[in-house]
Amino acid sequence: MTGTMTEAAGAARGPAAGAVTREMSMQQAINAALRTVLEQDPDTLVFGEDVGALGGVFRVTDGLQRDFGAERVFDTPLAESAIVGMAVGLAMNGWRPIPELQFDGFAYPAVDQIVNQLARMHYRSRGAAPMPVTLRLPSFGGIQAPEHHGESLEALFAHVPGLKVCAPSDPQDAYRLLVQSVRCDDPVVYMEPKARYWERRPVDTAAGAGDMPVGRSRVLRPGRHATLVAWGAMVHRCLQAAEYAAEDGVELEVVDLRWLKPIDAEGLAASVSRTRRAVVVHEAPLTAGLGAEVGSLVTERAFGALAAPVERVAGFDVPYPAGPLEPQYLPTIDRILSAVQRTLEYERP
Amino acid sequence: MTGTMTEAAGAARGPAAGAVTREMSMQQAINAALRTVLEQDPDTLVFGEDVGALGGVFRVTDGLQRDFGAERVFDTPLAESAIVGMAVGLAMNGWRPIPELQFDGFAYPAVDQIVNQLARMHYRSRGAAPMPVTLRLPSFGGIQAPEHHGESLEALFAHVPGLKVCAPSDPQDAYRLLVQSVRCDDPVVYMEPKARYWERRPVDTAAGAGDMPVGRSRVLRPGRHATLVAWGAMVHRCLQAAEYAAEDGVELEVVDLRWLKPIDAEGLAASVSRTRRAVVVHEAPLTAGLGAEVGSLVTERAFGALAAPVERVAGFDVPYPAGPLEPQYLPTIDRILSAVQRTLEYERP
Amino acid sequence: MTTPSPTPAGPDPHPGFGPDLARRCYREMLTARRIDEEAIALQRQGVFPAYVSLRGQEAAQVAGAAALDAERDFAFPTYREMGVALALGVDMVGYMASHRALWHGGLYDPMASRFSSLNAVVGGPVPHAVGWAVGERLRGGTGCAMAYFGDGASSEGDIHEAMNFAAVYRAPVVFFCQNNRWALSVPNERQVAGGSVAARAQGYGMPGTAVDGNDAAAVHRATAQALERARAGQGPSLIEALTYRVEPHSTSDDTSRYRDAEEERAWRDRDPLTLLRARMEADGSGDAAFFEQAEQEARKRAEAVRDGVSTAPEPDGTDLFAHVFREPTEELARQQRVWYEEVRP
Amino acid sequence: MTTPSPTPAGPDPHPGFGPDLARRCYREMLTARRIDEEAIALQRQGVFPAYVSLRGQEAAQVAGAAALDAERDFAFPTYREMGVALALGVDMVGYMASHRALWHGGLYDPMASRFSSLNAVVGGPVPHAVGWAVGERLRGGTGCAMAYFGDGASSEGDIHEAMNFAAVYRAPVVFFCQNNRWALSVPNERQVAGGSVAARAQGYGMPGTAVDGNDAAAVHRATAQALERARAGQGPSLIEALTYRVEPHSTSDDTSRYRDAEEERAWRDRDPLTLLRARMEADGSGDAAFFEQAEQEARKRAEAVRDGVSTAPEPDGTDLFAHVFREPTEELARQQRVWYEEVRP
Ligand SMILES: Cc1ncc(C[n+]2csc(CCOP(=O)(O)OP(=O)(O)O)c2C)c(N)n1
Ligand SMILES: Cc1ncc(C[n+]2csc(CCOP(=O)(O)OP(=O)(O)O)c2C)c(N)n1
Ligand SMILES: [Mg+2]
Ligand SMILES: [Mg+2]
Repeated sequence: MTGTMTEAAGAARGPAAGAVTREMSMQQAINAALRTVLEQDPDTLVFGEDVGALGGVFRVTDGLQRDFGAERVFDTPLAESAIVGMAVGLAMNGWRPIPELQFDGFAYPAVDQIVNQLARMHYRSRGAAPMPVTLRLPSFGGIQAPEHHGESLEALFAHVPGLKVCAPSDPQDAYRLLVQSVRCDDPVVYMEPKARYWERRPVDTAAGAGDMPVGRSRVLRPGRHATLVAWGAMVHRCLQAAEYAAEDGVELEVVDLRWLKPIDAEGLAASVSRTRRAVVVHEAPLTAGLGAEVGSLVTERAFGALAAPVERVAGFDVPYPAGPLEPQYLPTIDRILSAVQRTLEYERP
Repeated sequence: MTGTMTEAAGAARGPAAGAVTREMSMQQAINAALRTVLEQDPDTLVFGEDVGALGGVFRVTDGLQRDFGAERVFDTPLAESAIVGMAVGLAMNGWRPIPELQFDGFAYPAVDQIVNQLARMHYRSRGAAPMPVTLRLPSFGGIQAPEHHGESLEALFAHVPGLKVCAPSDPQDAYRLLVQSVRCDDPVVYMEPKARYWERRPVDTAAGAGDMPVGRSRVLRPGRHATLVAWGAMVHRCLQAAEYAAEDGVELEVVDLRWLKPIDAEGLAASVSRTRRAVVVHEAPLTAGLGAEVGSLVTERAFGALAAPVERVAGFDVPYPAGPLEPQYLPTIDRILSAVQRTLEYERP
Repeated sequence: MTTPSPTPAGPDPHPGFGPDLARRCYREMLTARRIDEEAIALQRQGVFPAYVSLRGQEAAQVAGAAALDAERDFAFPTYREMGVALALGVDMVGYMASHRALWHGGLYDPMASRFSSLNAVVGGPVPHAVGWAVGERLRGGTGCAMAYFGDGASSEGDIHEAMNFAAVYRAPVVFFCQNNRWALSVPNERQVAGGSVAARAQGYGMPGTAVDGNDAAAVHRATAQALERARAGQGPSLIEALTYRVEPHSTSDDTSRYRDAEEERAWRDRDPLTLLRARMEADGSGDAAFFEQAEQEARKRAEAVRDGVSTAPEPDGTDLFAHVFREPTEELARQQRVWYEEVRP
Repeated sequence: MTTPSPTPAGPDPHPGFGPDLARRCYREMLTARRIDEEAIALQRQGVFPAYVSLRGQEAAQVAGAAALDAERDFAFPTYREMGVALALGVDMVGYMASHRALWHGGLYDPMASRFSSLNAVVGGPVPHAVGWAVGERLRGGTGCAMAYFGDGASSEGDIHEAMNFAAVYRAPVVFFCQNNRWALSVPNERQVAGGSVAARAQGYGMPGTAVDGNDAAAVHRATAQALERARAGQGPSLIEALTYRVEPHSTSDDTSRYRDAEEERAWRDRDPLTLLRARMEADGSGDAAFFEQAEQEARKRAEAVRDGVSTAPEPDGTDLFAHVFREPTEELARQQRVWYEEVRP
């Protein structure tokens, strides 16, 4: 297999045969993906807090109960552990559950069921009990929300054997990754960047999930001076940073990681082997964040090529703050550019 | 401040003035430390499942209820979330709680109270509500126990802002770190390496907690060819590996990290600046494990000195297995030595 | 759809709720109402990013909390207990600061106020109340903990664990459920199996009472009894105050998607302030002058809170780092330097 | 200390428990007893690292599970339901393999056996039963889920959440609590507030029954009724089988630290096998020849299980990697290569 990335910026490709391209927000794209799988696979079920009549607090499940019935799309009582536990039992009875936990910070009460049960039932049963569960989790910050509504749990999930984890950064990929996650026979945590729910982009709903295998990253912008690696909402910020850098003649390659487990180590190494420098950017606190894993993978595979240590630009090691401090907590374009500068100026002591 | 480590192997130091040195197992040393804090601080409380009359499943709390009364040392019903939640409330009423969760894998049901409450209450209250809670967690594997009794949650905890995390590797340090954790005004997760509970070593119970600040690592064996970094039970395994390597003339430095948050980045960098090579060893699964953080810290601070990428030897990305497979899952001496060899033979491509 | 039950008639069933208490409750309920209205306005003006209204729950909150002893008791709120905060004398600008998103937990001092920081994890603070109460008994104190939660929260595992712990330890806790019939878009019928939160109490061997949560006197009496019991060492109890969330869940919510406007109207007609005022007019504990004065005071206070919270300074970026630990770490100091050099506005 | 209540006298209160069923239950209870004894012996010999005995709970397990329909129902066990496994026809060597630590979940096929993999998280599998049951109703099936848990587990939040979900959805689940009076070292008095797990059911609007868990007929009847109800679409119910853990929690436990030997002896005298045998001798459903034959069969079966599990091959290291994912990843394949090159024995 080759670890190189197969897709340049999605927008740059022409529409595929049979393409149905519409302009939509990520929240609509996720809704469309749920419609696709509810239509195509009678075993799929959508449930969670307020996903029914309300259509979810972000309207991601808008109209699904109306269109697919209250048996396929239903509200649960307010208890996250039971939501995931129920998904495990449903999977054992042949269903393909797509539970939602309302917000990142409310996944914590479900961690036992996620780690000790969902992620392990297939292993524990020696393959007898598949767990094709897609756990949707509105994630990350940037919307000035109350406490527990702006957190990034990817490092926790990526560390759990038996889980797969992904996070889209734009509507097209949100559609594709969700269809792919639901079709995957393993449990997938699908992390939705809330801050990107609303921006509209063209989405080809005929785009197959199969054209990019699980675990593949994307180069959204090619460049030769350094590689920026990000996922979720930070991808957009990295693209902005790359714009600024370009004004100064610095060509940054931007990699959208997409799959946070498995991570596209070969793809990252290939990019960094060309650019010789890398900056990984995430919202979660720095220490023991997924940036450490990305940095380690890159360093292990491209040490000889690296001209400087991989830089990490991350949230600070503080609880996710309220409104006015949020922009000072999240990685800023300035911080990204400072890191780029440090890596460009690095001289081996 | 200097980041250098202040202590060579504890056993090599002479007894301090007023020393009360006895041979004891780590489980006895922890019991002794609990006695010390129960005696010296009337606000301390010890509670958890079966810690009272039974004295804990590992007898770590043996005799404490008898000697300090059922008000200071008491059993709880079987509910981990409430155990931690109760600790938060007790701290808000001026107590210094020392709850135990019976096993690593049963910390998951308490993760919400640990992350969303215990770790944040001080922050949320802008410092009004201190959380001097020491959460004791029998941890790590190596004892051929049932499922959920052999896991390593340090990466999860180290990622949580507001928590401190430590893990001793021998009886003396178990005593010292526990007294230090209890006296710390911040919440500390104290991870006990079950596999090391029984080996007896001399312990000086007059050793102050103050002689090594929170966050300091220890060089247990000096060496010049490469640095091995580990914590908990893997420290012992690294010391064994270093013995073998020494037979081949390879001098490995062994660093016991001790504090998993904050991590002694300066201390690590100082060691690696001398040895130019590092291997980090842990039991937890590789991906997004704390080894990634250790590797990143070392690489960021000592990139110029590094002759090879930091090697990681970790558990595989699989659920912690049952008995006969446990020795094949945990990092073996062979794997550690292979990694050492790789780092010694590394040539920049 | 649920409709309110009729106001009880006949002789006054709440003899303990005297004129002074009625007046105090009315004043504070009205103040809570006016602050609530100001808050909704502030959200519309963009000063608050969002707001959760307590409208309709003023009796459940104020009259219940009026039974607390602010010297020795301690309340553990969710995100909707503004009326409790008011009754306990919490600095209301500091409280409202949370809704302006100045600081998640609010800017008041929870320890001095004996009112824990606002808590957004549904069910999360309830075990804290139990721990606090266990600690209170251990030190021989006579305080009680009051644990607030909603009908939706009653589904969370933490509520069960906390009630079981409290009853096992006979801890002085009052579990105070405001059943406002809705948990965001989910009604009691699909949330609370069996239909009654109060009925859960029996399973733990503790008393459980459902009261008309819009009847200030009934709420006060039930709470006072539960506190008395707890203080006497007889252990915890559970009160279910039956009320209604007449506003949307929060200012971001749209109730037309899931509930009947008729139901809302019916409950608006059972406004706890109207009910209390009618009662006070009937028994003479409030005359026109009192109500007029209460209105003026409430408005004045609400405007002061509005002005205070609107003009409160934004927290400084150093606050990001200041409260993480009591014993700071070098790594956090290093990160603060990064913030200072690369982020500070 | 708790003492057993006396055996009920008077006319047979369980007419549905006929001779065939009694004989089947007796045979399986005895077989479970003999396998249990072999297992304790295997632990003493060092073949099992540890073992959790079901001794004293054979009636609760076998007679309850005998009411299940192995074609359409599904059981969700903890780590102590060996008698249930036996009654459902699970491959007992595969079951016991878990105690030899060959594979945590056992080596039997949980889907084919309709008996989920052994689960060591107290309370953890109970929500699975609810999900399974909700799924069964959604597809129009008539199967029921049986959720096993202990008195200690009743304190966990998951139990509450699961019961509430089941009752809200009217899911066909039977919550089957074996209250063996002890959760490791903690007795009911300090575990189950209110003293009755069955009493919790009412709070969810579902039936809750406490039965003498050492009386096979009583257990069977209660379970059959609950299943009938669930199958008829009337929703979940809760059974509390009052029994006793006569052995230590596990072979690593030491009961002398926390309970009275007298209590253990009293309960040993209420042995469910002795009780059932007496009943069968009285009503003529078992004669000396039957009991003799049952004993021989049980021994033979137990020895076969013992031999099978003792000689079962250890799992291969490749099993470490084989079952993590259905759709394997390159990274795991890479790690397997590391294992192959550096670890493989
Ligand atoms: C653990 C958790 N899960 C989900 C949420 C999201 N959420 C916030 S309020 C709410 C409904 C709460 O209903 P209820 O307990 O009845 O309180 P009310 O809002 O009616 O006062 C939900 C689902 C949350 N805050 N915490
Ligand atoms: C979530 C969780 N916490 C703690 C434990 C450790 N533990 C194993 S069994 C047990 C006691 C269980 O008691 P009970 O539910 O009454 O079942 P029994 O052992 O009596 O059958 C404990 C505390 C566990 N397995 N799971
Ligand atoms: Mg509500
Ligand atoms: Mg028990």
